[in-house]
Amino acid sequence: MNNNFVKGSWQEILDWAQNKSINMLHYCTGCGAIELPPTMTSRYDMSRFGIGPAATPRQADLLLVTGYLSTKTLRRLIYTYEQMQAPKFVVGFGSCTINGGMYWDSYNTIKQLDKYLPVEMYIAGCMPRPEAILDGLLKLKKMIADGEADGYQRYQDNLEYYHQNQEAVLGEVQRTQ
Amino acid sequence: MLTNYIFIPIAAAFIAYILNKRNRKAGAVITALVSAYLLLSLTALYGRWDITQSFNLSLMGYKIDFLLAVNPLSWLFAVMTAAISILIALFSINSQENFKFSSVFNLNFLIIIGSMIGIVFARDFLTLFIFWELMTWTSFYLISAGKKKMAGRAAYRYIILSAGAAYAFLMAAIFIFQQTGSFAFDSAAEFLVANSPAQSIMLLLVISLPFIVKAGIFPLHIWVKDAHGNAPKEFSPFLSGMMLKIGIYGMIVVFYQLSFFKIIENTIAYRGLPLLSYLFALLGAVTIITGTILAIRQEDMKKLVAYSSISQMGYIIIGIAIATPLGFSGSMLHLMNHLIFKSTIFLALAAVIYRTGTTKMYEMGGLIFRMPLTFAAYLTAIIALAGIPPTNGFISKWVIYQALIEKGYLFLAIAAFFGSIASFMYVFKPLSTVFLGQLKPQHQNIKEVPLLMKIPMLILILVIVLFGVFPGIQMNIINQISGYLGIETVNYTLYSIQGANGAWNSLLIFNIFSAGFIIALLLFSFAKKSKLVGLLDTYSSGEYITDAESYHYAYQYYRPFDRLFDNLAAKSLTDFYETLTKNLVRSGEGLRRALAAGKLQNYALYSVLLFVILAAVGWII
Amino acid sequence: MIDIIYRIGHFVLITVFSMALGLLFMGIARKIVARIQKRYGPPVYQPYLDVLKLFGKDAITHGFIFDFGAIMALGGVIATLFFIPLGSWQLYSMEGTVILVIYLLAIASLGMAMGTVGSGNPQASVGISRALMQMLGYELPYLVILFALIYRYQTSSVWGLMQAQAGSFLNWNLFAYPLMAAVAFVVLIGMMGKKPFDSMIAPSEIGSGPVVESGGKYLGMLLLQKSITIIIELALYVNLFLGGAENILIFTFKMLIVWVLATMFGSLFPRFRIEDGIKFFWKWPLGIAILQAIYIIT
Amino acid sequence: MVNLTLIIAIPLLMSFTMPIFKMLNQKLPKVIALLTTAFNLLVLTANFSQIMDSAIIIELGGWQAPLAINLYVGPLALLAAFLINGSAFILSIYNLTQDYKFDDKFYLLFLMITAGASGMVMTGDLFNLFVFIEITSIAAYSLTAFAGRDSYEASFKYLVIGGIGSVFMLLGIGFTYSAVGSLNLAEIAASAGLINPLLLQITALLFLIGVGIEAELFPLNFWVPDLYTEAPTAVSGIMSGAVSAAGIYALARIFFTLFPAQSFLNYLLYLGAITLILGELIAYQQKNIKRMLAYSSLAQMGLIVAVISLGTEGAVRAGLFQLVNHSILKILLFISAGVLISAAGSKNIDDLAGLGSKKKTAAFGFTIAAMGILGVPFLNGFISKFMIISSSLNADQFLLTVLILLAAVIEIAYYLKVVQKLYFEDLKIEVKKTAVITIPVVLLTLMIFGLGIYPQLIADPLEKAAAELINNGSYIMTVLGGM
Repeated sequence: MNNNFVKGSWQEILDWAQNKSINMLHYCTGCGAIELPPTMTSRYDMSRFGIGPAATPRQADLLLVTGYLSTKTLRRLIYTYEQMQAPKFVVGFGSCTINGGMYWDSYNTIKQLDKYLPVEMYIAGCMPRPEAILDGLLKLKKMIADGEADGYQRYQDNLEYYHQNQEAVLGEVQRTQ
Repeated sequence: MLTNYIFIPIAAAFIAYILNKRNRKAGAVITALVSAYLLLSLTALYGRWDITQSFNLSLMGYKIDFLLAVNPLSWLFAVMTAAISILIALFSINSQENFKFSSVFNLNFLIIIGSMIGIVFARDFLTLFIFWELMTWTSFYLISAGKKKMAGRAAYRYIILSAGAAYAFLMAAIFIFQQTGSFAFDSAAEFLVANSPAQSIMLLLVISLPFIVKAGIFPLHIWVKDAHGNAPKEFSPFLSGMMLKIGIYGMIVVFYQLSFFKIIENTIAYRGLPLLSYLFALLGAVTIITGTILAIRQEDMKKLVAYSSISQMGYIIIGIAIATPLGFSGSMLHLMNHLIFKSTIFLALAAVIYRTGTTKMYEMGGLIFRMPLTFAAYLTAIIALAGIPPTNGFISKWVIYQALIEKGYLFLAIAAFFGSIASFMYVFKPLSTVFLGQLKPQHQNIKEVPLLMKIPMLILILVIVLFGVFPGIQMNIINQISGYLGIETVNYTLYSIQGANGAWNSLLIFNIFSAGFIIALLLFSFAKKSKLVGLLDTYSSGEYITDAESYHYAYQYYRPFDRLFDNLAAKSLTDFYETLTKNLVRSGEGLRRALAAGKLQNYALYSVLLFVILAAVGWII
Repeated sequence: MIDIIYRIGHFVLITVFSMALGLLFMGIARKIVARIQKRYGPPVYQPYLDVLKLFGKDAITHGFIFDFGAIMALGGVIATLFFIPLGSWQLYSMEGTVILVIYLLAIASLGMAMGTVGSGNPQASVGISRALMQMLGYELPYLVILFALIYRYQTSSVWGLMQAQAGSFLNWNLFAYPLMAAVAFVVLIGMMGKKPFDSMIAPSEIGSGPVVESGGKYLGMLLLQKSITIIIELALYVNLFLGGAENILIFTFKMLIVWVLATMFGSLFPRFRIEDGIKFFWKWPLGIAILQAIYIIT
Repeated sequence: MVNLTLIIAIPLLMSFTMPIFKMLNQKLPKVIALLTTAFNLLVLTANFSQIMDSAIIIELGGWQAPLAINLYVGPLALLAAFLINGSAFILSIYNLTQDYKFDDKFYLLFLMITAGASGMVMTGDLFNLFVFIEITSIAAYSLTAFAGRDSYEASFKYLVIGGIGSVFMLLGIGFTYSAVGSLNLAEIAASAGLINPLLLQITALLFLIGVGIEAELFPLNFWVPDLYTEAPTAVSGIMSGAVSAAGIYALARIFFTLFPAQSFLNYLLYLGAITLILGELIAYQQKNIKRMLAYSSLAQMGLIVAVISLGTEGAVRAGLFQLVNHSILKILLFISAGVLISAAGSKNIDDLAGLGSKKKTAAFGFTIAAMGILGVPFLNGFISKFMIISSSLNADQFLLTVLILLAAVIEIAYYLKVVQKLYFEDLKIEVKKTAVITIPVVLLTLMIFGLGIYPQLIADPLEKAAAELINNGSYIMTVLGGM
């Protein structure tokens, strides 16, 4: 039902509400996780933009992939992504999620995150500092407000493509309905 | 005319025994028919409080007369027995398919019904004692027909306790018989009032002993857990629904008809209440607290519900013991409500045991998906037990609270509050471990219970909600009882009861609650339709779980809370009685080894020794 | 007929008003906590946005009981709302009694408990068992206080208890029985599950406890339920100890003061372990409450 | 009006001609035993109404009262004789299904015991009482030895203690004869005032010990557990049912006629109470079912003696009714226990588990008898327990009542352990074939329910027997008056 998106005014209100209050699930895959506490606490305080941490994927809208991704964590990441609900966005930190970064030739890391999960935005920096993260997230909020952040839609449309890539790396992946 | 209410069930019992030998279901059908007949004829009896029946017998030189009479109190108990026995009989028609002792069950069950109606109509000590013994014996056989090893021990402990108490009762009754020349209650009451207070209080306490045992009040409640926990699954509802109440009936008889309150009027009083009845109330309070704490710890659901019966009986005892009109009607209300919702819980659990075969909570889970009706019955019953407003449980507890607050008994109130709040805990535990949570693989293909077992549960749900919204129905019989026992009545309308400092209007609350529910429903359906997801697809920090077993939180559900009471529960009362019997055995063994060691020469010596001793004794005197 | 429409309109108005007020209070709380932690914190109207966003999102359900639980929770709480006088709107508070309000709150918590445990997630069951244990902890002193108040003013209806404190602010219960007011304040924090007593929704330990599986509209409904519960408990406290109020504005103001104090008080303390929480409630609050009750009775 | 002496004469005649019957046909001794006991019952019923009005006195050997041996058959004696011959009759029905090694000698002794016991009960002469006690004991010594190796030890024990008892009794008779000059009970009772109190005291004690052994009182009854356990079931049945009843009758007859003073009766009271409590306590932890039954019957005997020695008319009536009930119940218990033991092959209670489903009649019999003893309403035990408690409360013996009730609770404890094992536990051993005992079980159960529901049947003879025992003045008058 929710894939034939009607660009009605109601949807705009929802996008506006979505960008004003984002629940962020930071999946600490790599070294970027350490950057998030400072962004949340007093000095940089990301909560003033309405972005707060969420305990479970059910309540989360935003999935932060902070750093390099080993194949083992990819499987968990995929389960978490699928447990999140429709207007959901993925943000990759650092170059490791773009092209493998300094682990470009290691046998057990994922070189390109975009092949497995629809990524909205990458934040550059071999682990971006809090200011960079905030700037990125503000950019994301603007994209959501304009309705451009439709990563979950892309995932839905070419599900086959994503599933093949995932199974190519992980072999068999548990699918929920 | 009254005797046919007693002897028809007993006669039918033998027929049921024989027929059941051939066809498994016959016994339960006969029980259902007999209790249906009883219920109809008893309800027809309503209002005619003047029927009495007596026949006397000069037995071995003693002129004894057996009196039977109807009064509102006994009518209520008789109707309750008949009602609950129909439901249980209907339930057990096909829940006893693979039950080895089903013919023994029906035989004893019918005799118990007959003897209970006999107890309730009895107006003198001897009839009461005869039917009491009959009930105790048949329930002994019934309990020991339960779970293999433990049921035997439980029944054994039960029979010794109640037999000891019954013999004490007999002694006191005969003592009164010698003083007054007859066993009747009224002549005994006159004698007791005229008699010296100390002796008559002693007599009345001894007479109330079997009732204290049967009502499972604090010091003598040790048999209740094992008996209810291990009795056959169809008998536990009757055991905890009705059998505990007969103890209460006895207490009411002792308190009011044998004028226990009149006698202790002038003894020292605490806040306007004679100390002795305050002591009874305190016993009730202690029963609530111990029952609740031990209920929370149990892993076996039937034992948990058994302990909850003990603690709920504590409320009734408090209500009666504080001897105020509100208190009395509150406890009578709670008595009826407890019977209704406790038997619903036990029937629901019996349905679960019928399907899964185990009573351990952590071996089950997620049964709501397979047995929705049983879940609905259990849910309504625990809402009533926890005393949540739209159901009848709240009303009786609220009236008891009104009674306590009106007279300002702080410690009793604290025990009552503790009992009812903690009841949320032990009531929710079976709900979440048995019905909610993960559905175990071995229970995948469980079906709902057959129709005949559904009907009693459905009827009981309707009764809970009906009495929840219209308590007036119960109140008019309770007021007749208070009138009969000489207590002022509480004014009430069909759907509201006037408490000491605040009225209660159940219809209004029901309307508002449903209004609130509708608003929430509208809000819920307004939002997007949600997608159904399987039970195994839950957040487990990324890991995908495959076996339900490791993902069901059920074992030691309230471990932090139990940790606070570990030492209290450890030294439970049962060890006290165990050591008592152990010394008894050791003393017997010691005597045997000392005297009857089998050496012949000692025996010969004893006879000469006896002669010498007695001669010396004779010579001195 | 008109009376019914008026009554329904009144009904809906009160619900919407208290939901809005509750969410506002939650926003204010987040603002205060942020300020204490020397950061700006989200705007005060953030909770409205959260609720709106949540009702816009998709959601998953685990079957009938999961939905029924959420609906019963919100429904129960809305029903409880009408037995407490909000300033001049005395609604049905003449009818119901204080004890009834406590038990009606229990419907809501039982509904939420049933729904969330129905999700099959062990973290939800652990959260609920903690919540029930803690409820036993704080309910006991609260009921003893109610016992003492009802016995003192010989009326158990909330409206009656409020009227008993009319007249100058000197005979508010806060000043008549300061100890009891303090105990009630601590119990209030426990009831609302604020900071020191929030081990039942501990995000780090058990993935935000019972609501672990509720996303989208379920989380939204539970947020609304939380907001109304806050209003109910604050209103109860204000009525019992601060003498209620003539009109709704003063009443809201009093509630705000209590709410701010509670948030400040809460944000200073780390989280209690569950049995220490119960022990704490049964040691000091219960002790003082019993002493106060004995003082009142004799 | 058939001459009552036949009750003693016919069984003795039949017993001594038993070897001849054995030669004629293998089965004959059993049948003869059954017929003689049936005959005895007939004679007793014939004289029933006549005795009810006034006691019959029969002089043997033609001499007058002081010299001749006379039989005094009052209502009390009639009741006891009925009890003895009744239990012998039922046990001989039971014996039809049993076969013993030397069965002709078994039935010889069996008839001798019934004759001796009936004689004990009907005699009015002290020395004659001693003779009949000796006949019964000798028959009992040899009967116990019929059950193989360790029953010899039991019968030897009973032989030694019985011997000591008879020595004491003989001394007592010697003293009384030297003091009073006659052996007739009424004669001695009439001139009791002349004997100096110290001598009276000593003779009372001598008789207490002499007959006390038969009546199973405390220090003297240690032969009972071994005898009842080792002897064959029929023998323990007849011993517990009939012979101990005769022993208690003799003790009561001697004490109420010769030493009616309450101080002597108090000895009996204390001894009886001690026997009661001791018996129950030891019975509580017995592992062997027959030994348990032995201690329980020992305790019941103590209870009966204690109640009778209270001295009031109500108490004696209660004691006698308990005696009758106890005999019926004990015989049923022993018969069913016998069958259960032969079915399980061992006397240990644990091995009897689960026999309820296999051996239906025996288990049913055991349960009904156990419930009877424990005083379940609508069974005979209930009425006698009721009468015992009310009579002991009447004599305001408060402590004794508490003791009786405590004993009753302990009784429930150990009887129910066995009943539970029978019905509600799984079968451990394979069941052997055993004798069919439906007839005796049905007969006894009818009697239990009969007496339980309608005790008026036995109320009238009980009343007369109690009255006769209490006022020995009328006893003396009838015996001496008739002279």
